[in-house]
Amino acid sequence: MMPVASLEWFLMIAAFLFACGIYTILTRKNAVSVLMGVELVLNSANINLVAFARFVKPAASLGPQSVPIPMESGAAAVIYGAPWASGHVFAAFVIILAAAEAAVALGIILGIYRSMGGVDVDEVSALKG
Amino acid sequence: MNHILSLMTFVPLLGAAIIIALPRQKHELVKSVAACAAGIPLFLSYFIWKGFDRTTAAMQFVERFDWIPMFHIQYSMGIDGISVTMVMLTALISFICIFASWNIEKGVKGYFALFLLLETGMMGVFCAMDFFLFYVFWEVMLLPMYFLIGIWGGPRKEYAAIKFFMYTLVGSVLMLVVMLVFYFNVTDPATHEHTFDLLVLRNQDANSGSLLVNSVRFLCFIGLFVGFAIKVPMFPFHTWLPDAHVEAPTAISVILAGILLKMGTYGMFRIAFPLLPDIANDCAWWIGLFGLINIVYGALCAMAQDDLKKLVAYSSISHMGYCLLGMGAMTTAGFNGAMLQMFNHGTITSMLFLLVGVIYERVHHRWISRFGGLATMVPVYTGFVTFAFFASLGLPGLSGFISEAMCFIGAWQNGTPAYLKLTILATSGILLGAAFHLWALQRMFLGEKNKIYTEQYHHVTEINGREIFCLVPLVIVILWVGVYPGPLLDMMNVSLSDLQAFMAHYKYNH
Amino acid sequence: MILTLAAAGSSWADPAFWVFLAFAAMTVGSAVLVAATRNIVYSAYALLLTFFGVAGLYVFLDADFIAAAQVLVYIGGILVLILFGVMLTNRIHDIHLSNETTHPVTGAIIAGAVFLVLAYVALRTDWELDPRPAVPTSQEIGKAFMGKYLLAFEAASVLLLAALIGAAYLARRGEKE
Amino acid sequence: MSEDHGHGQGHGHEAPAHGHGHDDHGHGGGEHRTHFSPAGFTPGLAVMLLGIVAGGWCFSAGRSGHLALGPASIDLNGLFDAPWASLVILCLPLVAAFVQIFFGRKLPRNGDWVSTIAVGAGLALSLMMLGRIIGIYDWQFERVHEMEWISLFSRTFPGAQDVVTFRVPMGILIDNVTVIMLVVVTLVSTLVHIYSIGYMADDPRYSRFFAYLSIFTFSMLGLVLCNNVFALYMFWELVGLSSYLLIGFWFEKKSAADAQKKAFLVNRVGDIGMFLGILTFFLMTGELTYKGIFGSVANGAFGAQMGLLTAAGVLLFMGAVGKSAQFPLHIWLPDAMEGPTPVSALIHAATMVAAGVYLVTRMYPVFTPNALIVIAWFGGFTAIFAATIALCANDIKKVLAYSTVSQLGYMIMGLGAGAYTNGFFHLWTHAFFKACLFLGSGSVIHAVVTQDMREMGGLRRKMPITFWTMLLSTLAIAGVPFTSGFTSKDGILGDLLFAAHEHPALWPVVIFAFAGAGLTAFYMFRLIFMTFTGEPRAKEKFEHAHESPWVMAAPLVILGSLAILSDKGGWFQELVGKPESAAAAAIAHAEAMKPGAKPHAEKAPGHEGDAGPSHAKAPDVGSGYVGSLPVAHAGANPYHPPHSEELHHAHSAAMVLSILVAGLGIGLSFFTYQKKLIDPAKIAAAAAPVHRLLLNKYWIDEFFHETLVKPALSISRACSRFDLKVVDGFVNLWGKATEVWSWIAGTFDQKVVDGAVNGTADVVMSAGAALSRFQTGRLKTYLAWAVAGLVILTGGFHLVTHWAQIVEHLTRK
Repeated sequence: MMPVASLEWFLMIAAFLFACGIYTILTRKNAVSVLMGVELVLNSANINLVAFARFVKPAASLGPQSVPIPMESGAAAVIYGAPWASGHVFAAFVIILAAAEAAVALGIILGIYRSMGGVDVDEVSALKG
Repeated sequence: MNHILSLMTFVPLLGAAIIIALPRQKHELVKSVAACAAGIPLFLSYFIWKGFDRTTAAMQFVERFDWIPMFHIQYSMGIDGISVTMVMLTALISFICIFASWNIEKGVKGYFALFLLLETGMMGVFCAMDFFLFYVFWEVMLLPMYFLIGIWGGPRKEYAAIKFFMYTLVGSVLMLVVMLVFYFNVTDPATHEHTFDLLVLRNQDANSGSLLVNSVRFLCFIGLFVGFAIKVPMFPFHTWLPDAHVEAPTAISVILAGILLKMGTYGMFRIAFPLLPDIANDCAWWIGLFGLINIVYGALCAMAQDDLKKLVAYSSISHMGYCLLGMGAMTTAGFNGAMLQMFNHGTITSMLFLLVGVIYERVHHRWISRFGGLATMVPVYTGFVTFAFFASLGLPGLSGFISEAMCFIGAWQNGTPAYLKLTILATSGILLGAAFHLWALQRMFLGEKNKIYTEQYHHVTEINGREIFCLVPLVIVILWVGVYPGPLLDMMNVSLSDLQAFMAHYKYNH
Repeated sequence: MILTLAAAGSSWADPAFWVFLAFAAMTVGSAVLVAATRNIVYSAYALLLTFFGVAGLYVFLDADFIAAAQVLVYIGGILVLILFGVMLTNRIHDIHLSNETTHPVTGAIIAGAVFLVLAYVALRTDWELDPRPAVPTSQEIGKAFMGKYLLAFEAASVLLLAALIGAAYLARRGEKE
Repeated sequence: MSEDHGHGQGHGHEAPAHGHGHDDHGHGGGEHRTHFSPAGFTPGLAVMLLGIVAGGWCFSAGRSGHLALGPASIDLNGLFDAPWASLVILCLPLVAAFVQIFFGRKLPRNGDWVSTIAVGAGLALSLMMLGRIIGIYDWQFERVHEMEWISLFSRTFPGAQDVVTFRVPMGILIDNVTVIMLVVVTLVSTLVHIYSIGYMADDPRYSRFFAYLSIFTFSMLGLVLCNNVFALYMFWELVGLSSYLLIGFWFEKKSAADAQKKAFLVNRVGDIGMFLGILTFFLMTGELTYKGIFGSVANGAFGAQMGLLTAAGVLLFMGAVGKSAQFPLHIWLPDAMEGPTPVSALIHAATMVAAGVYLVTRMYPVFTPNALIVIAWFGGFTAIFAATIALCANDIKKVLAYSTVSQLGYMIMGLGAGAYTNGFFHLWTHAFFKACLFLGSGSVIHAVVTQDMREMGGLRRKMPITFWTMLLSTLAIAGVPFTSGFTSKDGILGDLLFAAHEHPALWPVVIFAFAGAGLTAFYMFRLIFMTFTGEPRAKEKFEHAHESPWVMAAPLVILGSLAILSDKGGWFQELVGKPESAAAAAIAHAEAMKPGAKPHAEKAPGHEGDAGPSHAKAPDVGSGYVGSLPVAHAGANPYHPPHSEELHHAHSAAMVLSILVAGLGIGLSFFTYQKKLIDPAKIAAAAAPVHRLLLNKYWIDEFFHETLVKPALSISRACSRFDLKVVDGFVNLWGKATEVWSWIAGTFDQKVVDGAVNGTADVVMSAGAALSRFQTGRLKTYLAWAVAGLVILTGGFHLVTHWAQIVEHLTRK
């Protein structure tokens, strides 16, 4: 059945989320809120990916480039996903990475917190050139 | 005696070499060697006077052997009617100048060595028959002149020396360019190669390539003419002369006026006219016009000068104007007049400068307005100066008049109405010349003694023996040419009439 | 721009559309809250709402697997981590737990500019729409993971492992290096 | 039988009783004044008589044609057939000058006797020649001796036969005119030499004076003897030189120095005109000798250009205007009085100024009728003009100077009007009485040491000889009958009347002539009355005055007697005849060439009249100058033409008129100055402006000074400044330009090229520094710039691709 809202809606929402994320990162002094901003940005990216997977004609088929998987039947059976599936795959990857990234980021933040007593982003400028 | 020209040219060089070897303190020895080195060419010039064949226009005393075969450059020396008087004049004036510079103290060795080098350069220029050799000697002459003015000169000597050097250098650069144009566009009919030999460059059907294009020929002529006009000096290019004369020591300004000014007109006779006769004929009127400007402008400027040497410098500009007028007329009388005027101007102006030197050595200034009433104190000196001034203003019976009159007659014989107008205007030069000479004579010698500058009169002493020794030969020559110019004219007449015929031949067919 | 958006909407009469609008509003509103609130804890909770909103949108996009993953990973995992981060880095006595902002104006400008650019791109490009029927996506995703993106899949697993070890190492207490 | 008084040294062989008046205590170095006592019959008088006898003897020897030297008798024809005699006359003064200049001081009596003897010998020879030509009594007598001086040839094409293009023959022409001029020059010169012995006795540069006199005599003789125009010009200027030297003899005086310069320059102006005339003749005829020019002009060398021939003639006459001080160029003669009086007497009265007249006489054939009229006009106007100025001049020498200018005007006017013989005769007579007047005035000045007539008066008693001789001369110049002046002036006036008969244009000239004669009589007698008669105005000068010594008085006596006797015998008119006019022949040629030429040729003034010779004097063509062959050939005596009535009538009328006018002049002068009936001051006051005009000499000097001298000086200063500023300026500018250019090149090289190298380093450094500011270490800034970059890129890209629509979009609103 036809989706409820057209592609533009989703893209506009994603764009707004992205903007809020950017705003959060730029204006927040606390490292954690920066992290939140990052999460918002990632989410907006995901929306786009999925929205495109859903509405837009996929350019390339997941055809021959994929790796043939040897089946017991001796004949390499080649599994292809649906061409639009790449969008979802990407979204999935983004989610996986977000998780990993959040973990590491918080580790770092805690390290900073412990060493500097605070997590003000501006003070953390040891790498200044 | 077939190497007489080379001898005359290179004996002074040998003398210069000996002088350099002499110890520094022995001034007397240096001077005597210099005197001998300059005396020998004078002695040899007697043989030239004797041996010169006055009936042919061909080159005489010719010496010719290869110098740079690759470029077909030959060391060819020779003289004909045009250059014989100049060679003798150079020998005479140089010999006199050695004695005129007897009381030079600063750097005596350097002075005389450079002086003899200069004489070699001058002699070489007059004897060279090869364009390249002519150019080499032209440059050889230029260098010592720069140092002589630059080191032994007056207060503004550097400025004057550089100005002189720059002017002449520009001229020689132009000449160099034209020389190359001729070298590459003229094929010697005999050897079918390029050549620098003036006699070959002279015959017009040996020309080829760009030399046939009229505009190129015109540019070449302008290049040569300007190069030589700077030396004449002609009106727009003359400003180096007064400075060079004022700053040069006496003997050097005598050489400068006596001989170097003749290089310009000699160059025109020897190179500019024969090599490009048709263009020369076209520009004849212009040469005459510049001659007129020189005469009138020189005389007017002389009238306004307060420095005696500058006055004489401007008067020589006026005299060389007569040469140009005579040459522009393209007639035999005009050519002979111009040539004789060069010789006479040489002797008269040398005498004038020597006399200026005499008073300068005693009083160390040359301001005419500061003098006055010298006649009563130094009558003999006044006699010489009056003689020289009257010779310079062209009094008949002295040489100045003969050449001026012949220049006028030559210009008058030209006959074209345009040239007649020039000549009529040029006669005013006689009056202006008389005016400034007599006025200067009066301000310096006649009237009462100067009231303001009285202390100078203690130093004013009568002219001494050495100076008279320098002046007497000139007086004799001036009187002899004035009264009976026959022998001198016979020497130059054949070649000049041959040149005139050559020019007339190419007057109408390009 | 708004007009095209409205026109794109299939029909205002459809109740589902209104639900969609609600979810959209919730997402947008909470996103603004995350950015604007001064208190970090409030922004954390607003983040929670945003994630839920996004999950809803995924549903509207018939991306069931991703919606599920969103709820599990983002809300369950990442948000919890963030809350821990917030709690650990702010001493209780910081009553005001203020989270000052620096240069709010430049930030707003840049954000606005970005939004405009993205919106502009979104609206002006004519996407090649392909009205596909909505199908359950997990099988396709699984085939894609095992097919074309096998290498990426394995790399992701290695990455997670590394992250795990790193986070643990970073957060250890006690001996100072 | 006319006997001519000649004074001077016998021809060489006599005992050298030199220098008349040589008294016993000779003055060695001439330092102290010599005292000559005029007492009674002194040796001086004896020597004078001896001199006169010697002169007479030379003259008669010349007439008889052989010189009786004891047994041997020399045939005097040789005087003319060979050039040696005339060369001796010419070169003796030159040798004397040479000796004088170099050994003057060492000789006894400072060598004054050397030059005097030289000139005296010249005089003796001239007298012999005079006697000889009177013996021959042929008016066409002529001898030419020539040599090649300069000859240039040109070849039509290289190697061709040479064609002579410019040939200056130098030679001697002796004919009656020459001999007469020789006598005039040598006689006056000798007398002036003797006179100067006394006059210049105490001058420190005594010997130099005689040297200059000798130089002058040499050049004047050369001028008279030469046979070609080129040599004429040369001696012309040499005469100018010697006048320059003599005028400025006392050069300590600034006025003398100015006068000498002025004289030379004004002469030179005239000489330029003459030189152009010579060139024109040379151009058209290719000849320089007189005979050559006359021949080719007669043969139509000028073709149809009669205007050019007239112009050439007038140009030639310019030389005469300059030298003989005619109207515009007369300004130098009054100033020339700065020179010693003997100089004025010799040069500015008798000889040099006569050179102009000699030139017109010699070149008479080439003057076309128009040229002659111009000449007549010049002469006439000068005569009256100078006479008016002389009226109120108070300096005795100035009066005489202006009277000379006026008398020269007479001669020129006479020649111009066709009175060829009488014009030249006036020169002859004028030379003597004007020299006598000048020498007289010299002795007056010598006596009263002032030149201002107002301080003289009553000198008659003190200086009888001077008075009587000057009176005789004044009678002659005034034109009183039985004096030489009368004959010559009356002759001119007669011919003038006759010429005016045919040429109405000449009438004003006639009026000028007669008025001039009257004025001359008036001011000359004014001079006599003011100086000699009446009461002495300056007492102490009068006491001091005394008669001048014999050495000065003797020449006065001789000249005074000549003033009376020199015209007697009519031998002059016999010897000097008007030559055939080459110009008339040229006109005939021109007429013939013109299509449909009228047969009747235009007549030269007084040409057809019997004054001139009736038949042509055949000018031989071209070949005349071969070697030294005599070319003379006897012809009928020209002067006694068949008596035409009009000529006779004109002469008698002229005689009456001239006597009347002279009498009137003398009478008026007598009543104003002697009898003091008319007070000159009152008249002067009445005609104040005219008086002032005459006193200031018509302001001509000032006029020339303002219009010529001052502008010339200012132009020359302007030229010199122009030369320094502009031409030099340009060169220095060029020098400066190269200097600046080299500085620019230097700095450019240093700054830019080096700069480029250092520059890159600096740029990188500064860029680095600038960029480092970006790495604030803060994440936010990195993100912000990244996003900003995104926005700018997409915005820029969009702008570029949709530029047209945007513009259109914007403009549409």
